[in-house]
Amino acid sequence: MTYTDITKKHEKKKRFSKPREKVNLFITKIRATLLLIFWEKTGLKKAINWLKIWFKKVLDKIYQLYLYLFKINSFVFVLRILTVLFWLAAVSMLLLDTITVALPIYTDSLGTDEVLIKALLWVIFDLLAAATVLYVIVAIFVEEERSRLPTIAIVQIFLILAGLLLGLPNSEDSVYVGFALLFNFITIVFAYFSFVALDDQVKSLTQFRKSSKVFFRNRMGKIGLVILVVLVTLAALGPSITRYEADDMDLANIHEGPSDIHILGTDKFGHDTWTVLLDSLGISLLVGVVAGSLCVLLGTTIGVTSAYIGGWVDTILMRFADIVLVMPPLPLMFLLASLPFLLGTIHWSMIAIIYVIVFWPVSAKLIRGQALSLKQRTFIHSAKASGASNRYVIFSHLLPNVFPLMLTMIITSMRQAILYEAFLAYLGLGDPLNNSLGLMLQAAQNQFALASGYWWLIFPPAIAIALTTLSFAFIGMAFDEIVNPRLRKR
Amino acid sequence: MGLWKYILKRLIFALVTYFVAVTLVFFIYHVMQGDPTYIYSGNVHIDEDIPDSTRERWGLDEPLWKQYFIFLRNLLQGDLGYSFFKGKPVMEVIGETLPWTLLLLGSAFIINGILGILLGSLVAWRRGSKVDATFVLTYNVYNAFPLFFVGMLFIALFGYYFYIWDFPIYFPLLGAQNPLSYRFTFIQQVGDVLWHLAMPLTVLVISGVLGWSWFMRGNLINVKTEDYIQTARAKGLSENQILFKHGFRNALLPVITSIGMSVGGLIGGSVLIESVFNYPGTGLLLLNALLENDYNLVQGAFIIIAGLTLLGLLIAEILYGFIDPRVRNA
Amino acid sequence: MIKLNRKILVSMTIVLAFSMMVSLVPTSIMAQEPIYGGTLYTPMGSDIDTLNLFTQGTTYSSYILSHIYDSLVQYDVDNVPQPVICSAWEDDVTGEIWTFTLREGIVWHDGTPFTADDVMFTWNLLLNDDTIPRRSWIFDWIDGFTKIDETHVSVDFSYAPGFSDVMIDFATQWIVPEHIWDSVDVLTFTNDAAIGCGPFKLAEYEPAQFFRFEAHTEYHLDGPYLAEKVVQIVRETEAGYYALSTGGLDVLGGAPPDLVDVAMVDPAIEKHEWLQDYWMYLGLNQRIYPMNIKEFRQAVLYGTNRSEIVDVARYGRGLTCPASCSLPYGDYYNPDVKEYDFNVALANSMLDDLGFLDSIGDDGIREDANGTDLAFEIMVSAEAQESVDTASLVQGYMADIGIDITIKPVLFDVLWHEVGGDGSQLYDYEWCLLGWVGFWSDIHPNWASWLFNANGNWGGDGKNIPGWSGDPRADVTDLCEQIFLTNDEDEKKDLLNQIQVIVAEDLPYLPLNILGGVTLYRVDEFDGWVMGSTTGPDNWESWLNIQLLEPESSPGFLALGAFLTVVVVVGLVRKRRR
Amino acid sequence: MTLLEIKNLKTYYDTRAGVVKAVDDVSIKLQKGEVIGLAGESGCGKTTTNLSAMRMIQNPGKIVGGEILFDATSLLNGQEIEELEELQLNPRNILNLKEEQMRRIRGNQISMIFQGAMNALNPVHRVGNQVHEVLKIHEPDHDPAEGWERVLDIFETVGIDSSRARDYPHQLSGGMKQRALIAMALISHPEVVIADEPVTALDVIVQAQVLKATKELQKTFNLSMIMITHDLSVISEICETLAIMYAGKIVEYGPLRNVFKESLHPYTKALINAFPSIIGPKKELEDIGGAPPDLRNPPTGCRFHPRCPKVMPICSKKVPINTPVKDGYVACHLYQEDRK
Repeated sequence: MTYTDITKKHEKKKRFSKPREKVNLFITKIRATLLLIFWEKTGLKKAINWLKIWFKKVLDKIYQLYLYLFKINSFVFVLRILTVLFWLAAVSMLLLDTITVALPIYTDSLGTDEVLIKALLWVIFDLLAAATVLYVIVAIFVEEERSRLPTIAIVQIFLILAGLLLGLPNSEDSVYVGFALLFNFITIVFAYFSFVALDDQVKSLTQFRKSSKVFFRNRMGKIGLVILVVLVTLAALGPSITRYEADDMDLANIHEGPSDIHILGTDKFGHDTWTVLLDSLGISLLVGVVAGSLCVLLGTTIGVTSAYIGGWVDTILMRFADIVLVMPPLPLMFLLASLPFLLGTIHWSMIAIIYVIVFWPVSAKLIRGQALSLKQRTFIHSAKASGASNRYVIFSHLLPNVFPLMLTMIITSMRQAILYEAFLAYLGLGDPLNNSLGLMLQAAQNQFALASGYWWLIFPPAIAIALTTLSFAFIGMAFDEIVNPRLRKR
Repeated sequence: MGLWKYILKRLIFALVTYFVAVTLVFFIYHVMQGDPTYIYSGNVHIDEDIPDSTRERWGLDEPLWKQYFIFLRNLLQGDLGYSFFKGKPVMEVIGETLPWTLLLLGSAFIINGILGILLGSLVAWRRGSKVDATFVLTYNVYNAFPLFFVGMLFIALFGYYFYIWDFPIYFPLLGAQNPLSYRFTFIQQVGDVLWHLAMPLTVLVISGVLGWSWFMRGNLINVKTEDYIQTARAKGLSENQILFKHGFRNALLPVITSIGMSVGGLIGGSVLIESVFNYPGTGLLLLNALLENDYNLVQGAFIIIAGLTLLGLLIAEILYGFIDPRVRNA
Repeated sequence: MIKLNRKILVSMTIVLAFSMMVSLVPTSIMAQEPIYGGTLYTPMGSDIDTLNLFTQGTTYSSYILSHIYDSLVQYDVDNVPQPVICSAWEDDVTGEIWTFTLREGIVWHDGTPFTADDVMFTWNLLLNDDTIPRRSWIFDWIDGFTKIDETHVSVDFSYAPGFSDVMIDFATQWIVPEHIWDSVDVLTFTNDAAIGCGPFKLAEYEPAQFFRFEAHTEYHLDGPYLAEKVVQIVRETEAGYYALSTGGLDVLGGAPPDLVDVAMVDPAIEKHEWLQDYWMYLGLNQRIYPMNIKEFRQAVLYGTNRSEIVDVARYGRGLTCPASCSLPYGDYYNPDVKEYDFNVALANSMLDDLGFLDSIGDDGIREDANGTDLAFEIMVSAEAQESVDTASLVQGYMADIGIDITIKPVLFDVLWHEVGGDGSQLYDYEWCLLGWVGFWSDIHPNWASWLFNANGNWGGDGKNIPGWSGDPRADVTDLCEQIFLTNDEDEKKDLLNQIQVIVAEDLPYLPLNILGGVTLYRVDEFDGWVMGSTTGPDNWESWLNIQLLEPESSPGFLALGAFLTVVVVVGLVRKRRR
Repeated sequence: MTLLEIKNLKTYYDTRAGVVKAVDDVSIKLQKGEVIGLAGESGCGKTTTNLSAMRMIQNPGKIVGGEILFDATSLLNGQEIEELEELQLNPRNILNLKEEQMRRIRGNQISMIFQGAMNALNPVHRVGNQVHEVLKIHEPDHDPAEGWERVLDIFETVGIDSSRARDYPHQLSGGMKQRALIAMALISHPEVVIADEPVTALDVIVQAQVLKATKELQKTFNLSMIMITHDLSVISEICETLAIMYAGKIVEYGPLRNVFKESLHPYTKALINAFPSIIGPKKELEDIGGAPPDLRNPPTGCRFHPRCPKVMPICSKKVPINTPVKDGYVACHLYQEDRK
């Protein structure tokens, strides 16, 4: 803006007011000069303008949000609220982890440099992950960022997993990060629809209606989601809604049936089954979520790389996948689980890692197939033709399109991981320190629950496993219908 | 001939895969800190020098690559090494258990295949009906429970409580044979083996049949929307003719590819089932060998099991070549 | 479908009624004459490794082989040696030459008569081939054997061994037939068709399923009265329990108390409780400060509620183990050693006295003289749930006396390697939870030597898991050597008493509990079970003694079935004719 | 002679989101030897009309009204006709036939050439066998060897080398597959052939070849055809009569030349303007603007009125009736008023 512009502006104003005298004009000119000096040159105006624009934008967003929340049906409303709530929960878990666990380890660290560095990395990863989660919450309201959700979500999961794996030496503490991961995952499912929904504000509602209705019209998908949310909430609230700690022993009441004191009875240590169940549920869900998402993430990375690069890289990767694929999974898993160098200590995360080693080829092959067919599509060609870099094509075109399939696979994978954890625990290769549903079943078996009639030891964990896997299966089926329209009932 | 070339290609690929898998297993087992002679060291009354002499005797002092070539040479001669724990060649130990596993797996495999495909076609063709809804629910609920838990329930219910409740029929609890079956006639012996097979097989087969039909159902639903089904309808074919002449074979193609994979899963299931039902198969042997640190036996059992899986895969691929003309020229 | 002829119906009813009457009449009231016949079903937890008695290494194999093979002498349920193949033994004045008189009329399972040459063959084999894993240490101290005549053999020791040494380590060696073993490579022979002279012949072996034995009808002692014995391999005790209640097994061990209570409702099932020569200990690595302080170890033991460990982690089976690491019964037990009754106050004050106070921070964890927290990692075998349970109980007790414990469950292999049990000399652990099995502290005076002697194998510096050192250890080693040199039982006892006092005071191991067992057995079919304080009903003596309560009848239902078939066939034929 | 007459056909899809009126009150008359072109944007109900004519509408679609008259009585035996007459149903209305009776007509008297030759052939059967299958169904008693000869014949006729009959679909080129489909439709000498965008997926050269072949065949066999396409150039090549559909209704119907040269309905004009003409004078291409309506709640009155350049107040209120013009009709208020 120049001097003349300002004066002109004032002159324009004049036209609408009474005619002014020359003095006034002079004063105006002086004011304009001053303004130019103090207002424009100092950048104050720029700042205020910027603030103004932002304020306007925020108002606009709030208005849009309002429109959006109340115009779209109530179900989406609940969905949005849940998304934000879960993400906030995830962020607070991460921050909690940083503040109460990772930071103290770093600051109090009397140990080796290794521990120090690990703790520091842990803090960094936690904070980074928290930052991305916050970023996503902001991104919900910022239009340009929406299309990047898949990328952001993947980065997020990677960061949280990194934090989790680094936190392993202090396994009990890093449960926070695990829960953050769990919440995060659920919210991605929610957000997948929410984002489409937000886009619909701009376009028509068709796309959103399509996916979300396909999902929610499916009664099973709805039931699955409800069960899962209930289970996760129970697991997360675990210790605070029970009267006992998981390792509390009520030695006066051993092998008692359900009663007022112990609503699901006790085992041979007087552990309260209900408490142990909630505790186990958490670990089992964590194994499922960590193993499932890690497995599919690895599979996606390899699959997309393989499909995108092609040539001998593709051949080698896929031949290797084939080799892993022909090994029978369960025997291979306990082969790996029994390798002492890998498992000085058996920890549930190790089981997750073994699961990933054994099952990545499944997702890699599927994702590769999808990516290959996408690669042939015109929009990839046109993006390339218009000079997009490989990175851009992969992150902006390939990944978002692979994303729904990925989600389906993650869900299937999680379901399978929970079952495999139970298998390994049953065969005596589980994590003996952390309660898991599989371990509970194995312990029940050790206490001859079926023969002695201690049904409360064996049925709750079995039903819990069933409910968990069932909910994953239902959600997976609903997602399947989105990915594969031919499965839909018309 | 495209077909023969295809089969040859598959065969070579299977062999290469097997070779790599075997090599992997060998090295996994030889870089770990385990030493086969450990199995003697838990014993108070054994002389100190024994592990050394054993080590010498079985060439465990040789460098790893040399051991590897010895291993390969022996493998080509069908020799999987020597089980230190059992004091017998690994081949012989596995040979004792393999028939039972083959019996369990083989019958499960055949029943799964036939029943699964039929049931899958039925429910897919009656999509949306009550049969279909029941099927979807049954599939999901049954497979939501861990297999071993179902096995435990079966044992408790059909083996024990049925007896307690004075039911006319209850199933045997242990092993694959009655210890006194030597007194029986041949027919009775066969009956005895089948009677012992019934419960483990049922648990395995229910899950297998449901899984296969689930897969078949999905494929058939996909195929049903293909254009050539429409074409067939326009030709005037009846729904049943369409199903069997056009839908079935196309839906079967992916199912056949998954046969190989399903063998792997089946073996995993059979390990659990063998363990729950005390069934004397190779899976149980592998598990016990792992717990007893009988490394050569573990290696051998795994090589055999992986071989079975690969064989299943190979058969599936060859079958695929026969059914789908497209792969022959691809 | 089939109309039964009235005549047939009537005759059938008569036959049925008659057969029922017959079956109701008790055939005999426990006659003097033993009743022969019957099949005994016993369980076994896992398959055996091999039937080669010289290379086998598991208790399962020993159990199976003990059906087939006999030794000169067998320890009975009261741990008294009883003659089996031999009828008598005697030593000369020097105590170096022992002569055994063999029974006559012993026959191998394949019909070949048993001779003194078989005994000589077995002994010489063990004497000359020192690569045999199952070779007893005592063969290193033997000069030679002499066959005096067909019924007398003697052995010439290079020193005068104690009675228990000869009996346990020498005379209980199984004797193998020369005509089978002289032509085979002892180390690789699989011995699939094992021929022995024991009470049972191996009739059938189905791997991972069962063993079937037939009675050795020409057995040289009384019995066995059984016709057959089946050893069923039962991996899951739960399945075993089902089998026991449905009559598929006659004996079952390893059931927890509640299941025992459930089972005892059945009048056909009885229980027997016994103890094992197997004790668990807390190994504190004494190579590391502060575990090398005696008072610290004592405080830890005082602070551990060992009876609760027995009650909770071990289902109330077994006993707390004396601090002297010996079984609290038998000839060599010294009851007058220091006892460590659970006493948190004492443990706390002992730690206070040591100067281990919670001075830094108020976290409830004591610090040692260097200001380091008393925080230790306890390594435990992940495979054994009871061990993990025990460790978590210990964790709780230690928290009460200001010691922070983390549990590190690892595979047994790794554990054994890390603590140096396999001779790795790593000793890379702080605390560990392990057990010792089979030192025979109730019957063998050398038990202490095996366990504590610094020059020996298990107590020696090659393994020495807890890293025990110092004067007490030297003293104990001296005492052990003395036991070895003396032949006077009283003196041995006295020396062992001294050792136990020292051990209980210095605590190389912190013994927790002795394992025990409960065995359920059926009493509706067999009678004459023999069992003792350390054995359940499924033992060698029982096998020879038990007999059927009433004679076996040919299965009536078969006859009935045949009869019915005839009726049906006749009926059908007649119908067709009409 | 009228071979096939579709009268006031109504086919609705009953979806959860509402009833989709895919075909609403459509009438077509097909004479012997006539080729009718059916044109319109995608999703306007062309395919549904023809699937209805073959009674191949899948769930949740349903023919809710109208008649489809086709003389199939030669395929019915006397008893069946009597049964229909007893029920006072017109045996010529194929909507009254049972499914089993209908199957005798499909592929035999009315056959269909599908779009997307890529997928319309079953990949696991030989092409010849798939063609032969039609004969096997409709002439169960025929001699297989003779039938196979006929298959080879028809292959030669449609322009495929008869040696390719033993090939699998993936071994044929796109054009050949389309020809094979045509062969499949023609082998039983049907009276009516419905071609559903037969050349859409092919490249221009092959398109021309296939069209030429189709035209020749039509001439040789004196076929009556209904040709569905959204490509007007295809229609101009082969058809004599043209029907323009919009949103489930026929908006203009008449001889090809009339509709092309003197199109009356604004939609037809727009549609023709949206097509470039290679031979004709260069002209500005016009975009119709807007999108086809949602058929669950179509616009009131004339369904084209929201996009119509010549919209009048009445258009949104009253459904235009078919106004007869030269040899055809048009459904537009513009011309109704003129007549008044």
